[in-house]
Amino acid sequence: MKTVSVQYFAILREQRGLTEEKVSTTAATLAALYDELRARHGFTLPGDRVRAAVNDEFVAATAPLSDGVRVVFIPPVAGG
Amino acid sequence: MKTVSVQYFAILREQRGLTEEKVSTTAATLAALYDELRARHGFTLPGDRVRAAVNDEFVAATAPLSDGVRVVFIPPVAGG
Amino acid sequence: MFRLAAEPLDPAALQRALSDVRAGACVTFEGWVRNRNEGQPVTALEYEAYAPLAEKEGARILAEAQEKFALIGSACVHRTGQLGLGELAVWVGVTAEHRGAAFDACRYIIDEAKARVPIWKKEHYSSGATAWINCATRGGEVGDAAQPPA
Amino acid sequence: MFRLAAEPLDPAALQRALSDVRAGACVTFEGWVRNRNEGQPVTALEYEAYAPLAEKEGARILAEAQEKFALIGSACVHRTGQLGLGELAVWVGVTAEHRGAAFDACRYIIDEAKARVPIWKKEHYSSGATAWINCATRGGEVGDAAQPPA
Repeated sequence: MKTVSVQYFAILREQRGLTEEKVSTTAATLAALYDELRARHGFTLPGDRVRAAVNDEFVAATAPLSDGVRVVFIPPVAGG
Repeated sequence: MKTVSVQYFAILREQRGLTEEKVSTTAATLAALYDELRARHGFTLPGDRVRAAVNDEFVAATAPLSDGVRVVFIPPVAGG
Repeated sequence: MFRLAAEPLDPAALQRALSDVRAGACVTFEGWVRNRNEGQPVTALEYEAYAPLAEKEGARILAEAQEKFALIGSACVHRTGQLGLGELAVWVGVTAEHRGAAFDACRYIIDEAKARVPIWKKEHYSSGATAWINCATRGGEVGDAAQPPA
Repeated sequence: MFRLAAEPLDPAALQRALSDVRAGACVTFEGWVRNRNEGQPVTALEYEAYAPLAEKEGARILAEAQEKFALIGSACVHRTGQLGLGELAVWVGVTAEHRGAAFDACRYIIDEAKARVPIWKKEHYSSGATAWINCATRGGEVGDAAQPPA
């Protein structure tokens, strides 16, 4: 079991109803963690439309999930 | 014999030493008038690098020259 | 220089900061809040940013532009928070000796920023509805991913 | 709106005049007096215009841009007279719903203006020499037509 911190922005923040939480998980990858959270909280965005960041750097969704990291799932961006 | 007014700008103004003059000429076209003035005043620009305007509109250098018009010969432009 | 700003931008000051007697061309892009998007009357916008990564990614885009084009200077500032109609949402400015590089780099920076920097836009419509742009998951909905950006 | 100006330009005011809540993008081009041209140290410039035809031709270029691109507004102002280093020589601003049209139109306007509007530039060099740009008739001379514009 790993414990990670997850930060939420934009549509994910609204759908989760908070900006940050600690999550205990057995997910092996970032993609698996997103799928777990999506099932639990009803996120509308499918995993293939969300990018992932660990400790403020982009990482592949297939990257292994390490204990203690800070994770952000990034909905499709829309600056400008 | 026609009488036209000729206005000079930029390098032609400097080489002629004035901004406007009345010219009496038998030149049939604008190009012929430029060649005549170039020979008289030593303009360095050859005729094929100069455009012509009559009464504040561009015209072809091969256009016939009419009596009483106001002519401008336009050196290569360099705005911006 | 890439940064996020919670307060209204001052484009004249941003451009002055790029002054350089070696520069012959300065191209700027401003993104303004439009009153319509895909036919929907828009009344206001909000931008939310994942600040640490947005700043890193924005700085990387400017560094790429400096590498790809013959630039002298470049800057990009993006608003966060609530914006009204006509307000300035993003400012990009570049300077170069010649205009070709300046146009190409300015366009590169705004295109890449829109595609890569983690900033999100929520539109408020006169109907009272809101939508996170590009985040719809069913067709035909307000905020559908098909809508063209500014 | 195309015009010639004998006095320093106020780009902030020019851009404000283009404000429009339908516009999502504003692209501006500024041409600045550089301190070098083709390796020659430049100390000052002067621009001379054939005003009646410059204004007509400038207005035609803006009308063409409005026709070719999905623009909302456009303006171009060109200085005449003596300018010092770093001074603003020409300002182009366009607004559009979307940025692609704004970039393309801004570039079109400055490219066409430089090629077609009867305005001439005389450069003053630190050597004391001067040259009418693009008007040299022998190679290798200061002001040779081969020099690239900003």
